[in-house]
Amino acid sequence: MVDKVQAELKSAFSDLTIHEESYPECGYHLSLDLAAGDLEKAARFFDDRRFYLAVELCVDYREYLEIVYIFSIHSSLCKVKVTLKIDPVNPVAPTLSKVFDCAWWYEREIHEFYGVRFDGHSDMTYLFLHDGIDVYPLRKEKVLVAEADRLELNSFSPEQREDSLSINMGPQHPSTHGVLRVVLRMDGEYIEDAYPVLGYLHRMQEKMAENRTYQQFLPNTGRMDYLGAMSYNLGYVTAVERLVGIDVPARAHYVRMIATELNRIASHLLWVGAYLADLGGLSPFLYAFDDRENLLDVLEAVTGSRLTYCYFRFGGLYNDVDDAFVAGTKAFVARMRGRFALYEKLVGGNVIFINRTRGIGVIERELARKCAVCGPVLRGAGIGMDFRKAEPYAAYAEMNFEIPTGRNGDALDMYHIRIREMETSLDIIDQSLARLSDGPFMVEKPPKKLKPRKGDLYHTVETPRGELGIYIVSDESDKPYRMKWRVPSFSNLMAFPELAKGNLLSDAVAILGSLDLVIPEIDR
Amino acid sequence: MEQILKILDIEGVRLAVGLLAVFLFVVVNALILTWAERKVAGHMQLRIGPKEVGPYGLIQPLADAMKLLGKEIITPRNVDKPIFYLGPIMIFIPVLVAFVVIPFDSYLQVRDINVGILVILAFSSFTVLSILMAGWGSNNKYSLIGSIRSIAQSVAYEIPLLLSLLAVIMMTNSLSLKDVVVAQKGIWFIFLQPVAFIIYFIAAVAETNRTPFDLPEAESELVAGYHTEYSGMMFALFFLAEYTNMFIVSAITVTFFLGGYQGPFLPGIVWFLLKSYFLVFVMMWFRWTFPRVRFDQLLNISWKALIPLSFINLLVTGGLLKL
Amino acid sequence: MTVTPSSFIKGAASLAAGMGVTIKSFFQPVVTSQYPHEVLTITPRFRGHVMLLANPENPSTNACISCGICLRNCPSGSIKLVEGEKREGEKRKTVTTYILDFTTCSQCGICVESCTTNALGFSGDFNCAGFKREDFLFDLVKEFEKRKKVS
Amino acid sequence: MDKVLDLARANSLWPVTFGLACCAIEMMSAAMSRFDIDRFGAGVFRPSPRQADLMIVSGTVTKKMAPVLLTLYDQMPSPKWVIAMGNCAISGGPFVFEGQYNLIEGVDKLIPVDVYVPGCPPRPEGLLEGFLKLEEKITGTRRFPGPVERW
Amino acid sequence: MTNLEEFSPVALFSLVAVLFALFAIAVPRILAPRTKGERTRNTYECGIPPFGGAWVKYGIHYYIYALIFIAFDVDVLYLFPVALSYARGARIHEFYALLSFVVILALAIVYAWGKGVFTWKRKVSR
Amino acid sequence: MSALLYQNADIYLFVAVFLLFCGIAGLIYRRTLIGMLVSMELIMNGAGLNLIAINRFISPDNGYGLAFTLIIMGIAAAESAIALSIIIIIAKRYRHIESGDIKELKY
Amino acid sequence: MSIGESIFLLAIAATMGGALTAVFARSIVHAMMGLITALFGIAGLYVYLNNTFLAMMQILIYVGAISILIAFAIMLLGPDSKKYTGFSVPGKLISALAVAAVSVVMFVRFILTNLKGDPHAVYAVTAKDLGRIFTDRLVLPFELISLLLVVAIIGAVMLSISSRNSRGDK
Ligand code: SF4
Ligand code: SF4
Ligand code: SF4
Repeated sequence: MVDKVQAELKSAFSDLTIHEESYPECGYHLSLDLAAGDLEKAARFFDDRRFYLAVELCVDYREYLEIVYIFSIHSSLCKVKVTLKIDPVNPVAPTLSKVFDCAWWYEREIHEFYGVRFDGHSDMTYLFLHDGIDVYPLRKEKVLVAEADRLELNSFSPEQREDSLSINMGPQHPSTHGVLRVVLRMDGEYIEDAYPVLGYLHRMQEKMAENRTYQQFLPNTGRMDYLGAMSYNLGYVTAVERLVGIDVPARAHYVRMIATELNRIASHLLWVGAYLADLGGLSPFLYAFDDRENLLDVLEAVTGSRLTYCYFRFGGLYNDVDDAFVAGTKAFVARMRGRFALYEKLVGGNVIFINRTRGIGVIERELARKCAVCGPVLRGAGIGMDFRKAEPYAAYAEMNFEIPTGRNGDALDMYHIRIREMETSLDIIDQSLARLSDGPFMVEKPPKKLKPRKGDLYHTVETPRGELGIYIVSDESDKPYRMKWRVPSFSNLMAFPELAKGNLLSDAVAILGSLDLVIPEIDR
Repeated sequence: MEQILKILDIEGVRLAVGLLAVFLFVVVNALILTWAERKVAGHMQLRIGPKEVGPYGLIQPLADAMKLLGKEIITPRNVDKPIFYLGPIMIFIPVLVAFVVIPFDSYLQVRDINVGILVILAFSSFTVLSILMAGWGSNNKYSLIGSIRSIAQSVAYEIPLLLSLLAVIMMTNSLSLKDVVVAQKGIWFIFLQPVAFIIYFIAAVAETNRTPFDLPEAESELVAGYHTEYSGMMFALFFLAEYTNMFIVSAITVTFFLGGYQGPFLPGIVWFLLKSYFLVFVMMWFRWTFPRVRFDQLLNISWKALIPLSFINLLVTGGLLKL
Repeated sequence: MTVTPSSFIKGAASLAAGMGVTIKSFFQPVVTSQYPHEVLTITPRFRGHVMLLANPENPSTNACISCGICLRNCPSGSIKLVEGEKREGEKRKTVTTYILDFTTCSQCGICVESCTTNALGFSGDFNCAGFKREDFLFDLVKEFEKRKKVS
Repeated sequence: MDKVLDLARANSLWPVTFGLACCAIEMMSAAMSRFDIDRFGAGVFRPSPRQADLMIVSGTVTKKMAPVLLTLYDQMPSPKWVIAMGNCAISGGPFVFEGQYNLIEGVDKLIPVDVYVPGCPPRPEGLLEGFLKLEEKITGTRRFPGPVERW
Repeated sequence: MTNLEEFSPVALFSLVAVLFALFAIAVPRILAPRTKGERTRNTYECGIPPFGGAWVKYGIHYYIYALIFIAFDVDVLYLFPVALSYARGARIHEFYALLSFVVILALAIVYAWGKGVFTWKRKVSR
Repeated sequence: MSALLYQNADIYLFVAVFLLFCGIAGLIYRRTLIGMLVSMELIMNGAGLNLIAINRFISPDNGYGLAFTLIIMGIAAAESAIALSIIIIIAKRYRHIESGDIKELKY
Repeated sequence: MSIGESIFLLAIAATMGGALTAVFARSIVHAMMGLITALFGIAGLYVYLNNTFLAMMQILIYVGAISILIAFAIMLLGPDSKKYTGFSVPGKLISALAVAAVSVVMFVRFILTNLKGDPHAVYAVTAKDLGRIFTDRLVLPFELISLLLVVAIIGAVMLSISSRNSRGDK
């Protein structure tokens, strides 16, 4: 695949140098540096070959700003990094939002954080930031927002049309799970348009990353996606280990996987409960929480916290697991396997539930690709993409598990996929437990200070919500030069307006719920 | 006993006593039901529910009521004041009036009006009205949509409700609740009219806006539905009405289908309350089991299934009676 | 939405199954742990706020030498001040004030890990609550002394 | 009269459904089977602030969120209380750093806070303890056994 | 007993209901403290300053449902007397009258059903 | 036993007439079609009240008055359903519901 | 004055006051509320006319159904579609005066001419008799009403659906 793409790229762009990169070191296979004029052509090139735009981001190298596009593909492993250098004083770049839907969002984000204007972008207002900000926060030097721009940037205020009603859902709304705000333009009970407003929980994580050492940033990862904190921890430590080149002992790998999968189950359990609560059934919520509570007991006994774990360390674990943990995990696995029947009775088989979710929020493959939808939502659309399989990290390569996929891509499928994913997680836990042998849980000399090589890395892991990409630029200091988090909820959210259009208000809740959004992850 | 009954027959006294009793009953019933709801919910969800406030948490509803009494009532700026205030006031009328005709026992009935059931049904349209007022008066989008939904819902379920009762009335030839009970001396109507019973009960659950038909106050979409803007006691009035309505529809079900106050051994009132509270429990049980149906489904269940079914039931009853 | 009799019956059965589940739980014992009356066993690894550990050799003192490594490593700057003095007859400094602002701590454990003398540990304080923000500006040395007295 | 009212208020604290970040999950946990906040009569989460007595600020308050929070607080009818749950709500928690541009460093800068529950996140017991503290504040006496004095 | 006496409790109870409600609304005015926030009396809108009034035009679907409802509610008006005088075993013509009445009415539902009033089409533009 | 206030036919008839004239005034005064419909309902109800009053006082053992009042109710319902639908059509088409402006409909 | 009479006067007051509100209220919603009050008052009068069945039906149909329909129509169209332009204050006064004057005239006329009815006659027609009337003697009107309703509803639905669809198109 990589060679084919390379060859085709060569023939399409004759005067281009394409670097072949070492995938284990950089996390991508090819990189090419484009001129602004070629960008759209390149995007169409990738679009034609069914690539999706995994992330679009910006790095401020002081002399120039670099916009980085990572293209990836569902059917195989081939990642291409495309870069575009632009002038820092008057940064303008062409937009890709016409080719890839998700670019529309990323470009807004880059715009507010770096001040890059995108030619042809339809809506250059603030997405995350609040009105009172007068600098571009992620620029290395202090760049003031021009007065004229600030007017334009001023945050969203919904227009009022005569014959339609705009309903505001959130930030304090029982069904948005946190502080998401969605403005729905209604025609009666039908949604004409949905417009998410983000940033109510923007906690400056990417800015903080540049201010803290690699170690110091570790606790923050657990707070981005508090439901899948382990996955984030794992993603971060594996990324940095890959950047620095640390080999982790086997035992640590297995424990990491057990913990991560347990956490994944906890996250899915919470989703099942919360989703049912959205649909009006409260009891499953409490049953799910009961299961989750049992699980947390196991995790807490070894990590010491219940939610925002900070358990993994570069090179291993914070502390070792004991036999009680193994026994507890085994007990939990046994219990959990017995509980699926209950959920099936109470939820999965319930006519009301089935009728509310069947055919609602159908994700089509094309939409999934254009919005770079990921995780269970993507698999619901029938694309069996899972980074634990596609690009194994930790010791997932040794594990034998299947990837559940859906057929219709509707909310009902999402439910079944998440339930079946819990079962796969249980399988993985079983296998890891079987392989768990004595040995060190930490590399011999834990690194005191990390000073990775100069360069960049794009590392992907599978969190409960999907594809988490971490893009780190290192300048050989002990602090990351730039760290960008490509978060799964954000790209899943991008599909929401499309999904909601033309549906009923009640469906909006069902759809929003089925995407399983975690807001601090989106807002970072 | 004789004496008491005799005194009770003096009109004024009977009325006054009835009023007092009903009033107390409404208040106590609502308090008990809120407590029971939380307890039932608790135990169905493997937890305890109110416990620390009074023995078994029994004082809990009282504390809630006291608190609400001492809670500020906010009148938002843009409301339509008269309508905003009338909403919660009106909702209380049908609640109290319904108790005029409900026969708790052969002698425990405030007044056996000969169009009894019609009084309840007619006055229950005030509930709809006050919801409309609440939704409209609040000048709030969630309230408005909630109230529109609520009305569409009551409207949809009123017909199967009426038609299923009609089938029973065809058999009793009387609108008086007492006559209906007496007619069930031999056999309860639930056995003669099982379809009507099911239709009625579903419709009743829907009329009282309980899960799975609690769309008007669907938290996850509309915050708190039509009473989003109401605070303190005004909100409590809606709450009170909701819980009392729960009892009322159960009581009517009991009267029409479950033989009313009739039953062996125990005094009539005990039977009546037992049966009614059992139905109330079933309604709570529904609530803590099912998710909510979607709005179009909600309307269509009524229009596509219940109404045709109740028509057929009516005709079948009519035909059988002529045999 | 087409309703056939068989699907109707199946639907009704599914509702009944759901009701079966809830009624069964209704009669099951509750799983609640009634907090102020009974307290769950908190795992020894539980991360409460940071505290000074007793010196294993000399339990009446703590092992902190007020080197300040933890202070520098803490990502949230929760450790405000570590001061020590050199006491007579001791090789290293002894800590006199150790101020932790628990309200910014993220309970990450980096300070515990980085301490070279293993002087820090997590307390099992899982139920702090207070009326003032300043309540959580702990002086760990004082706290250590107090704890010593209690035990 | 006031005494009775206060007693009633203390035992019927209805929180507004208002979750901000990670701590909101622990707030939910506190309402779930294991901890069951409903035991104290505080389990009625009201989606509309108009019907609530208590706001649990559970998580980070950003500058974009601040006006929303203020509005919600204003829209609650008196008497009303606020619990700041989690370090973020108390002081900005782990997200305070030099040059931060989007954080309110403590909700008490915006609205009066009655009880602080520190932790990141606090255990549900912590929140329960916060509730008890709040009851104590309202009625003036503590009804329940206090937390075990650890130091 | 005349109708009037029969209905006196209804009137009385309504009155008491209204009085009670008024009382319940009046008491907190005395007991409760007041909030004086500048946003206190704003319309609630998830914490956002309200935009656009609520008194705007809203969906037609419900309206059609209400229309059909009218027909069926009114028919009850006629069915009640008939049901009241419905004799057991005799007067077979009553059944035919009822039958034709109901069948004719049912046409309304059949028509509405056929016209797709009861289907809420998702407007999918994609 | 002297006739009580409510056993006096006049008073009902007066109310009926009052309703009729209110309705007429409304038809003149109201500029919106819905307002006019509301006035129509008033007139209808006046008629019903009239019928029943006459029925009760003139021929108390005859049920036809009652029957016809019921039929009036039915007709009123049907009428308002149709009328409202028409109003809605008009409103949709002309984007307003002021009666004065629908002159075009006349032709 | 007995309690019965005072309640009677209350009902009349409700009817007349409601009617006035229905006609003269500024906002159409208030007018609707006025209408409902008037209808409710009439129901009360029906009770005084010894016709409880009709009274209840009046509430059920008018308050519970027709007013709801009107309310929906109002919501569909938007309540405050433009302010009234036609009538000035004098115009209002004149129409009010006209109503008052005619009412007074009529009232006086009624008081002068005595209707020949017997005030103490017991009105004995019950709903049961009504059923007999419908099934025995007025069968045709009975069926026709059903037909009328169906036709009316079909017509109304047809109209509304066409407008719904035209809305969907745009
Ligand atoms: S606790 Fe440890 S790291 Fe911190 S000052 Fe004391 S000895 Fe140094
Ligand atoms: S636990 Fe982490 S945040 Fe807390 S004081 Fe230690 S290093 Fe700082
Ligand atoms: S205090 Fe900690 S757990 Fe709570 S919101 Fe803040 S970061 Fe999350």
